[in-house]
Amino acid sequence: MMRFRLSDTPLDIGTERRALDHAAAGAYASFEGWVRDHNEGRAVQRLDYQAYAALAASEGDAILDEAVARFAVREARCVHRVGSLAIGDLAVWVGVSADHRDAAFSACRWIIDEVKRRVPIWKNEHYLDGESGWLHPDNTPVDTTT
Amino acid sequence: MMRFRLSDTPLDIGTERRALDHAAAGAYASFEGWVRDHNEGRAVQRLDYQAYAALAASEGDAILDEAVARFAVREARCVHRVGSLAIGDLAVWVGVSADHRDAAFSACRWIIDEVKRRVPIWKNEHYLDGESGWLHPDNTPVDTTT
Amino acid sequence: MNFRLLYFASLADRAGRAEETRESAADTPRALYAEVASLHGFAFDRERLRVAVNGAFVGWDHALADRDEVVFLPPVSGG
Amino acid sequence: MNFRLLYFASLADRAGRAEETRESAADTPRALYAEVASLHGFAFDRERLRVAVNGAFVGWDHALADRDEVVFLPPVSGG
Repeated sequence: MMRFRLSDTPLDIGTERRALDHAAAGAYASFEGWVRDHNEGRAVQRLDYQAYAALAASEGDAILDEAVARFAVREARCVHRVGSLAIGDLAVWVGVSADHRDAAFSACRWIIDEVKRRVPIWKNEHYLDGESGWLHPDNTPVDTTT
Repeated sequence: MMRFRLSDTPLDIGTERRALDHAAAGAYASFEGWVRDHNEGRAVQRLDYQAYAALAASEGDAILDEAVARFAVREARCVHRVGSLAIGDLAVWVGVSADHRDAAFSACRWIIDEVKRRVPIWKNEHYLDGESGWLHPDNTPVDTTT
Repeated sequence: MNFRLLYFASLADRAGRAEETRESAADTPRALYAEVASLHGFAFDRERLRVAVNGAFVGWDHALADRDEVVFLPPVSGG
Repeated sequence: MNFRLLYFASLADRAGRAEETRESAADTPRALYAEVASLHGFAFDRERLRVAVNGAFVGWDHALADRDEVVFLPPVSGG
């Protein structure tokens, strides 16, 4: 089962979340990452996500499978956009269903943290002043010239 | 601004969440409570929520306002169903937008915990065996005969 | 004084009604609860309940006024 | 041996290309990175990168084989 996928078109969460339905699930926690208009004090105009697609898919799937094994959840899914995104666009969605809310929240938080830490996806921010740059995991700029 | 409301009709989250849109928000966390088919080992068929509506609205609003003051969030909303619900129905929704995910997750979790603890809403579970009963906050049955 | 009482959840079941109007000499929710608990056979200790007057939470020694709406709230179970 | 290398993000910018094919005597990712870092002027210390061969993460002393696809991965920033 593929619990993680990349998408080069806008995410349709209504469809994604149906995979989480379960009569025994009393709790659903979700996280969405939206494109912000600012980062580290600079005005952001848009951004591009680039992925090493084959490895992103397998690493993302490994994270979701690990989450289902580690936490008392019924199902978990994640979709990450690639390509060019505008302010307010949905960049990543994580959804988790569980019998109880503790597990739903914990697994959801763990998944987004691991996705940001491990999945080979890179964010290139384009600033209002015309500059652009690849970012580090902590959203500070990569400086490859030093 | 009314950030909390009761609804006696099915919740339409697509509409609710538009109130959370903000160009500076990079994170959205949500929680949904769904009607489970079991509780404390008993098969549940459906349930009713009853509310002291006037106080539920003001207490719910106080919780949401408190969340917006306590956490670095852009907006927060909550809707709770009243009336008769079937298995899988959406009973409560909490949505929070924030610049960063830490605040979004923390506020969302705090809101649902406070709503369950403070808002005058009561759950009456109807079991497959034909019995029914009002529940305590920890989902154990109220026994008023002892 | 004349009070309007609302009952919810298990208290409504036990009282057999969702509301009632009562003449009472009780001047605090504490005294009024003792009266209706005895009348309807409510089993909850007062410590497990909260009380609201005219739509706002109050303490058990709040001074009641004529025509107040008084609600004894069982432990909640929303969410 | 003949390797196919893919470059992403800042490494692609610096190399001026998204992929290349190289003849090399390097028998580990460690040796191959030293070679291409010098060639393209990559500024990342190797410790800050991860390496994947044929679509799976491997260690820096993994034994390379002819026609392997080798990718040096800068710190990721998805989410």
